[in-house]
Amino acid sequence: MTLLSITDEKLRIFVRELFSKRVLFAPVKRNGYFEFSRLSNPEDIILNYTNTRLSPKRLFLPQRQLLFKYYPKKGVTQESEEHSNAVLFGVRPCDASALSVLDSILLKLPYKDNFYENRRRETIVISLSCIKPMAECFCNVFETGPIRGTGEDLTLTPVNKVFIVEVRTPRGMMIVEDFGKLFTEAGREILEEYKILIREAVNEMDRRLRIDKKKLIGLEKEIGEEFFQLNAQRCIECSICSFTCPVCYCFETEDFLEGDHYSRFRGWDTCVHPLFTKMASGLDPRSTKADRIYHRFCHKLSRIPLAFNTYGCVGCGRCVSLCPTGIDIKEVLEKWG
Amino acid sequence: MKKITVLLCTCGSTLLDNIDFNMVSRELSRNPLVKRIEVLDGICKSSIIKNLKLDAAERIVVAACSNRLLEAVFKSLLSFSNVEFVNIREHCAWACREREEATSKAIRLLNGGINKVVRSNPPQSSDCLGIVREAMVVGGGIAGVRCALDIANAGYRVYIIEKEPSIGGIMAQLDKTFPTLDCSICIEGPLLSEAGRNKNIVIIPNSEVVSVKGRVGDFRVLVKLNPTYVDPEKCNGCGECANVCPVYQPNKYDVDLKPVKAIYCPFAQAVPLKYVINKDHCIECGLCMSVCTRAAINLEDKPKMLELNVGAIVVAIGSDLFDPRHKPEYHYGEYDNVITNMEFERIICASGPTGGVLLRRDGKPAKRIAFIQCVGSRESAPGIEECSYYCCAASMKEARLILEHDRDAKVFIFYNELRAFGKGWEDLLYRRCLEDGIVFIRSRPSEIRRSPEGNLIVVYEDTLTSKRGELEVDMVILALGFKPSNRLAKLAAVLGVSVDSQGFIEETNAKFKPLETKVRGVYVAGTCHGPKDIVESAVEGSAAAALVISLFRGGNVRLSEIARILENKCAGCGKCILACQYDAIVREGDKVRVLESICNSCGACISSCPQEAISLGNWGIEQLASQISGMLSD
Amino acid sequence: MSSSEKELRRLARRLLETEVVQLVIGYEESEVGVRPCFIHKPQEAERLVWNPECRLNLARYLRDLKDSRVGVVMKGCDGRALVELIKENQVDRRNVFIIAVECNGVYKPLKYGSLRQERQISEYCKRCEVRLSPIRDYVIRSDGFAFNNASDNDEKPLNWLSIFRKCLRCMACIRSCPFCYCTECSIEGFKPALVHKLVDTMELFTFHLTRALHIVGRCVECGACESSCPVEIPLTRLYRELNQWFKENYNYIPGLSLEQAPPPLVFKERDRT
Amino acid sequence: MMAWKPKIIAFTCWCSNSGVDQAGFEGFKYPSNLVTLRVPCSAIVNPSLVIKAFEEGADAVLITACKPFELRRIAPSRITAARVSLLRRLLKTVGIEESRVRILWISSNEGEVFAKEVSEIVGEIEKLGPLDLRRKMLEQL
Repeated sequence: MTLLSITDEKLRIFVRELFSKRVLFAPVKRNGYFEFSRLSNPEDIILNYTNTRLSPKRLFLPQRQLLFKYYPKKGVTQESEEHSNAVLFGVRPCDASALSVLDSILLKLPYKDNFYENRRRETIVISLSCIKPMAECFCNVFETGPIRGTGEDLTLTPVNKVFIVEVRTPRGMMIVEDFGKLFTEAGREILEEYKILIREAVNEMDRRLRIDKKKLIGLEKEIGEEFFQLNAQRCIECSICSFTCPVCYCFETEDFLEGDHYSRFRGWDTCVHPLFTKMASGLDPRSTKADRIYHRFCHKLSRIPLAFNTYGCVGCGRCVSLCPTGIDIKEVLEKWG
Repeated sequence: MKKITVLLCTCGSTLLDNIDFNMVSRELSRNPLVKRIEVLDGICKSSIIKNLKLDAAERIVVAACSNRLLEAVFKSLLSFSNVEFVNIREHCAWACREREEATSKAIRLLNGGINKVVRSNPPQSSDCLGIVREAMVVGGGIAGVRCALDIANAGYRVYIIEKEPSIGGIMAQLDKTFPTLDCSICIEGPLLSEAGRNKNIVIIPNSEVVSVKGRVGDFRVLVKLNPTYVDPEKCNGCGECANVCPVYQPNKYDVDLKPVKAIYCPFAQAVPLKYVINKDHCIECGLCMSVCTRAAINLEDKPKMLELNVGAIVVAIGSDLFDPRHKPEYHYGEYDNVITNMEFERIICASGPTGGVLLRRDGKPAKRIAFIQCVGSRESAPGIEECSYYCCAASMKEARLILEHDRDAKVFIFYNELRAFGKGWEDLLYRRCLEDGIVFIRSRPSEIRRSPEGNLIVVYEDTLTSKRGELEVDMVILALGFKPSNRLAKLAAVLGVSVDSQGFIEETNAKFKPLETKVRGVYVAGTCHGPKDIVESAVEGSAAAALVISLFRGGNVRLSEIARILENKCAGCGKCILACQYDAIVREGDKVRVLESICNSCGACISSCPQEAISLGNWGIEQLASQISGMLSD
Repeated sequence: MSSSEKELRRLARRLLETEVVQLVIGYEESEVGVRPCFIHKPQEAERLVWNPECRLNLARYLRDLKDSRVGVVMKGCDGRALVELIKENQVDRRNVFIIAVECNGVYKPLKYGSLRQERQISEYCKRCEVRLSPIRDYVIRSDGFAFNNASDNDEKPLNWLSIFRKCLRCMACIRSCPFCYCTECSIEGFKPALVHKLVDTMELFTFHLTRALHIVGRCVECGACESSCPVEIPLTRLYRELNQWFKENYNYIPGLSLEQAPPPLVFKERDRT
Repeated sequence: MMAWKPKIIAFTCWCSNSGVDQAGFEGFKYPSNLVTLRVPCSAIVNPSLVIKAFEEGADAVLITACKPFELRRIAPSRITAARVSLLRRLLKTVGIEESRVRILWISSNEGEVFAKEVSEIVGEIEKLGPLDLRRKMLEQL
């Protein structure tokens, strides 16, 4: 596929155009951090950001979501949410890949998640390559970066004041055709520079951590391993790792009586919370902290690959950096990979 | 699914003008939990409730008048189902100016009630605790004996715990009682023997309470039986042993004025009439053993422990009299002829050491006698601040006794305020004293001196005339006030009851719960509750008995509204202990425990617990938060 | 390696060798920064470090280790928290060997995607006046680092309500707090009375205010909650306000002495109005 | 559009609840936007419940209790007084007017006092305006 390019100024125009036609989610700066936010002004957009502290998963799987309402007299009503055409602009390749991981899990028949699907279908994802990856990242392990991920429709890579545009899906193609006059075919010089850049970024990442991820399947057999006991001692069972993870999708439902009807909501939950698997009888199949930590790693690195043929981790490094007690998934990768 | 019945009362149609009941019903019927709404005309009519055919498991919201009135109407429902009362009359219909306002307020109140009753837990049968229908009375003075007899006559077993060898207390030591001047032991003696005879009364003399565990209805009391060296089962009170005993000792009953043998019976009317040995004076010669035909004497006797299981406890251990040695200006113990009123009672008594003649220690008859009132009362240290209650009347009685024995005697009473407030006191005591020529001097004498002849000189200032004076008399009698004994403080600690600033046992409420203590099931009577006379002590004894009987008759103790610790939750942080104003929560191991008899159900603990590890009926966060959200929903 | 670090390792080694303790809790260096570590064997004592990255309050771990003898590295605030925990019957003083290290403040954590990359001392450390644990069995003086502790007093009032909205309710503040040892947290949503399991924006108000009320008069402002928080809610500032109220009314500062009992929260004559 | 009226919740302890009864009984009128929630003793009112009430949309919370300075020795409402003081400080810190939490000392015979005080309090809250917690929470930083 041919690569296109777009200049800095024209990219600005592109963003403005998108903003006028669609709901635009893009990184903005707020209180010393970046976050994805629905833009109210296209000039707020930040393109040289590192990464957002919280993953963009919340745009597709909100922390609290209404599933249906039940009227004792009328029965169940499912109020379909209105989703206008949206664009998630400037997401990092790892987070974009997380969406494709979620796609493989949540859109797999027969248990398809309609709410996720609706939002996902209506949202075009445009990613922005990481040419200067952060220290915590290890996206190379799962081939989810640093230049291109797996879940985006368009990939933008900044090379010297222009952006190389790679069209990844037919939907991406559509966008490019819509704004055809802004994009030009990338020149040879730029492409050379682009190649060098890709190589350097990949090499840089490979120097940090390089493992054979196929071997991670073996984690399935390592329950009770001392490594998890040691980490469990340290773990304080907050759920920062799963709440900030772009992939973690576990949920909990709760019913509320609201006036004349009941509403069922769904919201985030996490396997590191001690009550997650506790049953009404008092039995808890994962009763110790070590069990829960093991489960989280094993689920991401071994069980999801076995069931869905993709990895449950994209190497964004949020859990590594935000964990108050320094529990490090990279240690698991090194030990078993 | 929890279904709710809402009963709306129009209060005999009077509320129809204030509240739009149709609107209220319509609003409430939107709630899927509400199964049935009934608009009733006067819910307080018993026929209406009967016709409703309410299910025992139902949750009911009653919207009518104040819960204080409704709870009486719904007595039968309260016991087995979840009922929530919503006040739409006083709090709503009668308090709002406009009909619309009242209607919307009623809906809000009702939504709160519905939300609360959804979350309520029905009372459990395990909330009721059984009662041991036996009582313990600590102290066998007039208050204790009166109390024990009244409980026993109602058909319940009573244990009297008495520290002395015989019951009777102070009253047994008195010569005459005021205001009628009749013989004290002649009135009390029959009462004591009645107690001894009563099959429901178990008198345990020479004993003391060591520890008390448990709660109202089920106290476990450990009693220590001090050795008397005579087996009470075998002793028949023949007195042969005392006849041969070679050792004399002062008798406490006679205020140490008249000696008895080391093996003795405290007084002739003692109950039980058994001999005891005072080991402090016994020389263990064994003569008594040799004459006792029933082999009742065992000089190797040891203390024994006894465990009693009782449902209620009455504290009636009395008080001590003030020790006049603490007032050195009166030289008691130093000057022979300064005596206490208790010593006087024994001296003037016909069976006393002098056979009823008022003699001085030097053998001369006392002709001029002075009484000093308020010794150890109505002052701060060393005495107590309260009035001794009895000593005005007692000294007037004693003055009259002196004159009855000797018409020529001259009696002076140094008083502060003369308090002749009781029935017959004014007439039978005060007026007759004036008629008999007894001289009342308003003064608290500053000193007693001794004249060279051995007479006493009372130095005083008459506060009516502001004149100083000195009065020479043969004898001074000190009218002593009450002082709580050390035993009282110890017993209060064992029972967990509180004492007031003077050291007497504190009642729950001075006005309407005067004999109930902080600990439920523990009552107080007599002078350990505060200074009082015989009549008042007997009244309190009977009154305490009534409380015990009503507890025993009342069926089971309901604990549904008492704070309970959920042990699997409690982390033992102790915040509840800090919050409890009644000291009803104690630490036990790494958890805490509620003393059920002390808990007042205020709920300060449940709101101080960070994790709701304490519950109190249906007043938890769950219920109240739910009620709040109902009240605020639109 | 600083000399205090050397002393710390030597001490930990000796404690384990002589079996004075079965376990030493301290901090170790790792690829992801300084983190708590649990040393069981004397030879592992070499892992211990001491620097301004040693952030988490280790008193938090002690209540889980009630029955073993533990040596623990404690900063001033950790020690204060331990004092309160002992008073609340959660830790047995006899089971703890306190290695008190002099603390000059810790750095703010550098978190994922943070714009700021220079090291900064934490706000709560600037306010701290207790650099050495009030109870201790061994004192290690600091030598290596010291920084300008001038506090910047121009603390602007915060818009707390919109700050609370950021909260993910991940429970990290509660889980890192030494005082949150309830067997069942009342604001966890397991038994939804105050807050529900699913996060609702309005309930975050109740969540944070209730938590503040639960730890007032115990909080030692160690900042464990604040530094763990993924969205950096300055919780310590909120708790400090309440502690201030406690101090004004009851003259009680948590964690300064084992003898001073926490005062009961009762009426004062001047609250009449 | 209907004029805004504050929503007020009053926790009334057993004794002061009778006072509120008396106010109605004797016909003293007071604004209807106050609803009463009966509790056995004011000390049972967990401060979190007051906060919950604000979250659920109350504009003010009132606690009526027995006078702690009148009882002889033991008065759990002493705790209530301290808690209200603490709550007020907390609310002030997070930017809510502290006068939205009130404590009223009401004996069971003070119906008139209750009606009068409540009218005053409602007036003050009306002057303060709605609490509107939701808007404040959703406000951008």
